[in-house]
Amino acid sequence: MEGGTEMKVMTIVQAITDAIDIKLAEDPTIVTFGEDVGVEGGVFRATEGLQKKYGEHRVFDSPLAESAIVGSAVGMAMNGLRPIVEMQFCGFVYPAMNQIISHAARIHNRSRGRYKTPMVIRFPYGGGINALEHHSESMEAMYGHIPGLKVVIPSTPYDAKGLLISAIESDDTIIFMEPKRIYRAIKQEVPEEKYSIPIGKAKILNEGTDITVIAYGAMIREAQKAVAMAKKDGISVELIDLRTIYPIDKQTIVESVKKTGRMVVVHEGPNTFGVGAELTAIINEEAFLNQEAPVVRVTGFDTIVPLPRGEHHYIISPEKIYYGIQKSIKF
Amino acid sequence: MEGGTEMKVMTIVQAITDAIDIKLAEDPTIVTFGEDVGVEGGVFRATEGLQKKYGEHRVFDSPLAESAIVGSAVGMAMNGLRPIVEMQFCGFVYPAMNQIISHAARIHNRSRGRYKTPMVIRFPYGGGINALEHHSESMEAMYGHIPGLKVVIPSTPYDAKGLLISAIESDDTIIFMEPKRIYRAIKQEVPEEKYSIPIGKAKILNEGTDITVIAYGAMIREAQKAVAMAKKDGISVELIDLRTIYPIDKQTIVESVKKTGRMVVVHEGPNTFGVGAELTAIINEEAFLNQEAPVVRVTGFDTIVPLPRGEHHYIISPEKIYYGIQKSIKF
Amino acid sequence: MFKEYSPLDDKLFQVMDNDGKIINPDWMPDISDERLQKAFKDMLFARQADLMAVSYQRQGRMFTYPPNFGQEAISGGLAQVMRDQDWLVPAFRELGAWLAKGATLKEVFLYFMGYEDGTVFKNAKNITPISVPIGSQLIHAAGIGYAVNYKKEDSVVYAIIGDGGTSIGDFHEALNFATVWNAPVVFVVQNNQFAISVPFKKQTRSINIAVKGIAYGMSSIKVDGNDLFAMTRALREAEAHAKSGKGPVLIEALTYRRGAHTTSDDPTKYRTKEEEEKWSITDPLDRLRKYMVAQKLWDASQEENLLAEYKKEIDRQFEEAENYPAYPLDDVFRHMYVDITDDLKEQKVEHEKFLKWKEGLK
Amino acid sequence: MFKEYSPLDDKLFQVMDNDGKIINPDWMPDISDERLQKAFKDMLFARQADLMAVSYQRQGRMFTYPPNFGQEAISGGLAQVMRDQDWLVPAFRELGAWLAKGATLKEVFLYFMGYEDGTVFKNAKNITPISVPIGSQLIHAAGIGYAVNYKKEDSVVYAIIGDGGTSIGDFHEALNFATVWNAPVVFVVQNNQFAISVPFKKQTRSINIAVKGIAYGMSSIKVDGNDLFAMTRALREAEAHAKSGKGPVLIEALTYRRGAHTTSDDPTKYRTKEEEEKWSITDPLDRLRKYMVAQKLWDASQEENLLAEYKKEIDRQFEEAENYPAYPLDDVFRHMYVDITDDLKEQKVEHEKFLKWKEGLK
Ligand SMILES: Cc1ncc(C[n+]2csc(CCOP(=O)(O)OP(=O)(O)O)c2C)c(N)n1
Ligand SMILES: Cc1ncc(C[n+]2csc(CCOP(=O)(O)OP(=O)(O)O)c2C)c(N)n1
Ligand SMILES: [Mg+2]
Ligand SMILES: [Mg+2]
Repeated sequence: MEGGTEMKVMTIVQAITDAIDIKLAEDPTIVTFGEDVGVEGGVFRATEGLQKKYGEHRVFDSPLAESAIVGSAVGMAMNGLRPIVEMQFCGFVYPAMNQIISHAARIHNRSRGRYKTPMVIRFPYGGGINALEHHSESMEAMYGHIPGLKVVIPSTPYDAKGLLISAIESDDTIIFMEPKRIYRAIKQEVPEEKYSIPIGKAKILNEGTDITVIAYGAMIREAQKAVAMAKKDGISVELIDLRTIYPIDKQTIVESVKKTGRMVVVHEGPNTFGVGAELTAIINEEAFLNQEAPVVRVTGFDTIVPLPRGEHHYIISPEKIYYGIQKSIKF
Repeated sequence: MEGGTEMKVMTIVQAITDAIDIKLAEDPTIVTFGEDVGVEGGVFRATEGLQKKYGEHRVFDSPLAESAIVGSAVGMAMNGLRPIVEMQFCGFVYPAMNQIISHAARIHNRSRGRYKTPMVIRFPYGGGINALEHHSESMEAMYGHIPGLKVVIPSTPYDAKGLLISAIESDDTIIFMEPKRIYRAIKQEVPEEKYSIPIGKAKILNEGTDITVIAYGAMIREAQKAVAMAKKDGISVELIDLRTIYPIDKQTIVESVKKTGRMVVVHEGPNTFGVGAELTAIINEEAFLNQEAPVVRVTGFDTIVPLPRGEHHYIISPEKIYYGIQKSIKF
Repeated sequence: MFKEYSPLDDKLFQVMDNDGKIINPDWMPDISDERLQKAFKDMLFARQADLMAVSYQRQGRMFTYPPNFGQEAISGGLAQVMRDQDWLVPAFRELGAWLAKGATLKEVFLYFMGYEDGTVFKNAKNITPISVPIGSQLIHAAGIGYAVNYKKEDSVVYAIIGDGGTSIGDFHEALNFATVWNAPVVFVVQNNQFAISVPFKKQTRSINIAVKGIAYGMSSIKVDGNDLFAMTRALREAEAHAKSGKGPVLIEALTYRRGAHTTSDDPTKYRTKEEEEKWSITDPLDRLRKYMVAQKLWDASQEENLLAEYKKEIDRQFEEAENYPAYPLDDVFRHMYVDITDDLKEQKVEHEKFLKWKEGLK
Repeated sequence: MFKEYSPLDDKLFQVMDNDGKIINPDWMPDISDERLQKAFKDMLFARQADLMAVSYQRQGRMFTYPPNFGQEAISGGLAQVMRDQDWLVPAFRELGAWLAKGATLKEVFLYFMGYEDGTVFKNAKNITPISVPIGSQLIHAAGIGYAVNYKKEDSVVYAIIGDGGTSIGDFHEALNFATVWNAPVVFVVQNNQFAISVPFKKQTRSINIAVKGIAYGMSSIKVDGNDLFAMTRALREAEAHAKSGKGPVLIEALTYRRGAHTTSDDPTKYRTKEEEEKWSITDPLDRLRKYMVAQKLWDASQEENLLAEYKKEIDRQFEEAENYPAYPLDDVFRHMYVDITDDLKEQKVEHEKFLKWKEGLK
């Protein structure tokens, strides 16, 4: 950002509130709703204070019905609004799948561009918060596989604000997945004013020469620890925050792997048919001759995320990422 | 099959009816239902004649509600039945996603094995029949990514019968996807008696030495044409029918690619996060040093399947598969 | 009216009987003679187009088509109330309503010939595309209605669904959201007694569909959907209700799908000729014709000439549709996003490379 | 009873008033003194366990817990009707019902401490695991009920849901399937007036929840859910109805969630102390105690001793749960399938390799 901009220390969840706040103030066609979004300000407080500020017509509670929340947003969008809807958890989006796949992702194509669906479907995802069943899922690959959607995941307060503003301003349907494990764990100076970060662009967090590590969301923090471990052992890691799951920023990734020759992908969701598979395919297609080792996937198991007492088995530790790095280096 | 077995010429859809018929006759805990499944015998006639034979309690129409069809099957399974449910098209499964992901795939794990869900969710998938929107989808990768499901796709009448019998006899929840484009296009001699084909095993349809082509469902027929084209040009293709999308038969695939050094994956569904990506990742992990060229993905676009007049752009021709083979060979 | 015809009593709101006699003059809607003549002609045209669509399909000139035969008075009623600023949120069996809203027959043909272009309805204001996933469009109607209130527009949203569609969760959620939001939506259930092969009595044990409104505190009524006057009057009352801020209305329009579900369906598998004949007596066009002839508003002897004219026009539009330009490759990609992705651009380029290569093969 | 208390009149079925006086003796259920004493004790125990669960959680000894405080008479009523062969299909706020069905408190604690083992309820017959996705379990109940009919079993299925849950599509589909199938299911809606922070009046415009049964032709009734006698009687009538092949029943049990939604919720954000106090007068245990003391069936002075005993027992079970063995890695994998996949076996082996390597790091 330019010098002179006022900065404020924010958590990810505050950055999200701030992005929605700025856009609500600026654009009267924006509304936001979902279960507990109004009076309560969301179960994670992502819309805290917004109903008071903008009124019940713009920030409101809906009945408990995910299909109707997404589907009515589609209708609102067709009639000129720009809705932001909250699903309470990644594991509770499924009742809305038909509206997401069959309509939110398709109305623009079906109507050959006559109708747009400028809407954001945002929800917390991922494990590590000692939650009940269905509260720890990471289904980004599923959304990435659905034609017509774009899927965004921030990993810092700065990115959360900039990416969410882009998502809200996008005329496409955006799935915006928020790493709830680090909703409040990271604090960062974030510009108070409006700014945006382009959707579809990854970010190199750490330049390196020996190996590329790709992660996103809550896994960035774990990957950074692994990078530090590797550094101690003299391994120079290029760490990339994917930021957008679809469309994937192939260029940044491929260039990096062309340089390093090695890649580790880290994600919380299930391994098979996961994001790691697609990234491997991209590297295989675009940087095959540069690959010095197979891509290593450090991912969730093909299992349900266990309840809290078993979750440590599932969750990805910095050590496990470093193990993946070693595996690649030693190949 | 052993000699002496009575054989009958069947289409895929007849083989499916036959499998259900045999199991209904044999096991009184089996029921089958869904929209138009009873009197009508299904819109594709997969349950034709079965209501007359087994009565309305075992073969019946349900109200129009996919979530309830799948969810009530989960309940029936918990109370000792073995339901087979039909979803009318792959594009109409979405209202049932929550019941599939949150329950059918999970009850066994959630109850630590106390309850099983021995049920089959079967539906036609794929394009090429000049259908309306939502009638041409291929979402196998999405189901494969969901922990707790197994996903099976037959490509011939023989396999359809043997795999469906295995699916019905399995104590797990099976997603059984039927290539409707070739429901009636292929006729084959099929044993009249009961037999089963193991879930999770791919089949080598054609041995070859230069390149491995992996396909399934309706794409097998197209791939076979491509294999013939390649043969003319002196390329020896090993053609593998994947048969099961999850769990993937890694062994057969990896062994083949270790031999041929090259792989082309063919599927109708969207490319990104599709089955091709996972197969590439497997090869990259398990046969990296044998890979002589990047894996080539010959797949659907990341688009909605166009309406009939545009579908020829989308659909995969033998030529396109052969183009993929060439691309790999010439790498 | 919603009090007089409480769905709890399972009374059917009718104005005209099967012989075209006005049996309920108190509720006769006010329609001018010209308007009525136009309504009849439009229904006649829609029926003719529908019959011809089925025969085009039989000739292999169209892929699949869902007949409207016997259900024309529902669309006919909608035509009486829909204004430009009102929304029509259809399913897929609303030929007359599409045309009334400004869609062209050519577009409808294009759609069922396999072009997305056919569901853009580009000259029709405020109409959503044909919606195939059963029930899902009703929720859009609730959202559109929310936006109507939000923007303080003077619009009513007409959302259409079939009897089978009342079983799916989205029906419930849509009606609930619409009432909670006081959205100006008129839900019209075309109860044509079948969901493909499944008869209405297998869908639900409720005494009728209109009573389902009670679950949402919604005003609702069961109407003879083959009676243009009853449909018109009920829709007008519903319109007034919705516009006055009293919230949505549910109209069950009782009718009968005289044709097949679609051209790929064979109803003889699941219903009897007797049943079909029984219902043919209630045919909406026949009834209206009887009324109009009796009122000297219609001269049945002219009908043949008119039909000949219609046939020509329908053929003309069909042929125009048949001569529609080929579906360009670009159309597969370009509408997927407002802001198209590099991924899609690459996939298109790669496909074009293949096409070039394929050319070389020959 | 379903006629006398038609939900259309929005009459609340009560037997006992807030002072423990029987105001509706005609409908007083037949319960022996011993049974009643046991019922009261069980409710007392459940409440004590519930309060202690909240405090264990505050001490950081449990992850999250959904309080039942104020809703005990609903589970108490279920305890009067559920037999071994009957099914209980719960959501997640049915402590008393779980215990009545044969679950142990230790198991419940285990679940909310983060062990799937806690929802196996291995000594409870015919109980489904705790179900978190709102509304989805009701459909299982319909399916279980279908199987009951199919196998000609003598079982009733009791399915539980909250007021918020009545908004989701699965509620609608479940009630519809159950009636169409004539399944012996008793649906009990715990209308505790809140779905987390959202008050019931924002969920729907229907006059009450019980009327929603009309949409399915289902017998239904609105019951004072804080009145053990009313709940018991309504459940018995529903049981008889379901068993006699007349199909399912919908019971709206009006109550109030006196505690927080879960231990991570703060109700002061969205409701007033006054409202809470108003509802405290209807507390199900207080009312029952008053009745029993008046009938000389209960000596309130003993209660303290009893509670002390209960506290010990609850602590004991909690400590047992706290000493539960560690969650083995194998448990993450082994229940995923009956027939486990090679893929999962490999993932486990690979993870074990990593663990060994990690050991070596230190
Ligand atoms: C969610 C969903 N499930 C299944 C289908 C397949 N299908 C198309 S039309 C139809 C029956 C619809 O019946 P009804 O709602 O009565 O409308 P009608 O066809 O009679 O106009 C079905 C099951 C679908 N389109 N969408
Ligand atoms: C499908 C779904 N959406 C959202 C949630 C998150 N959630 C958990 S409890 C709850 C409120 C439930 O309210 P109600 O049905 O009244 O039951 P109560 O908690 O009052 O017992 C919500 C929204 C969920 N579990 N499932
Ligand atoms: Mg119908
Ligand atoms: Mg509640």
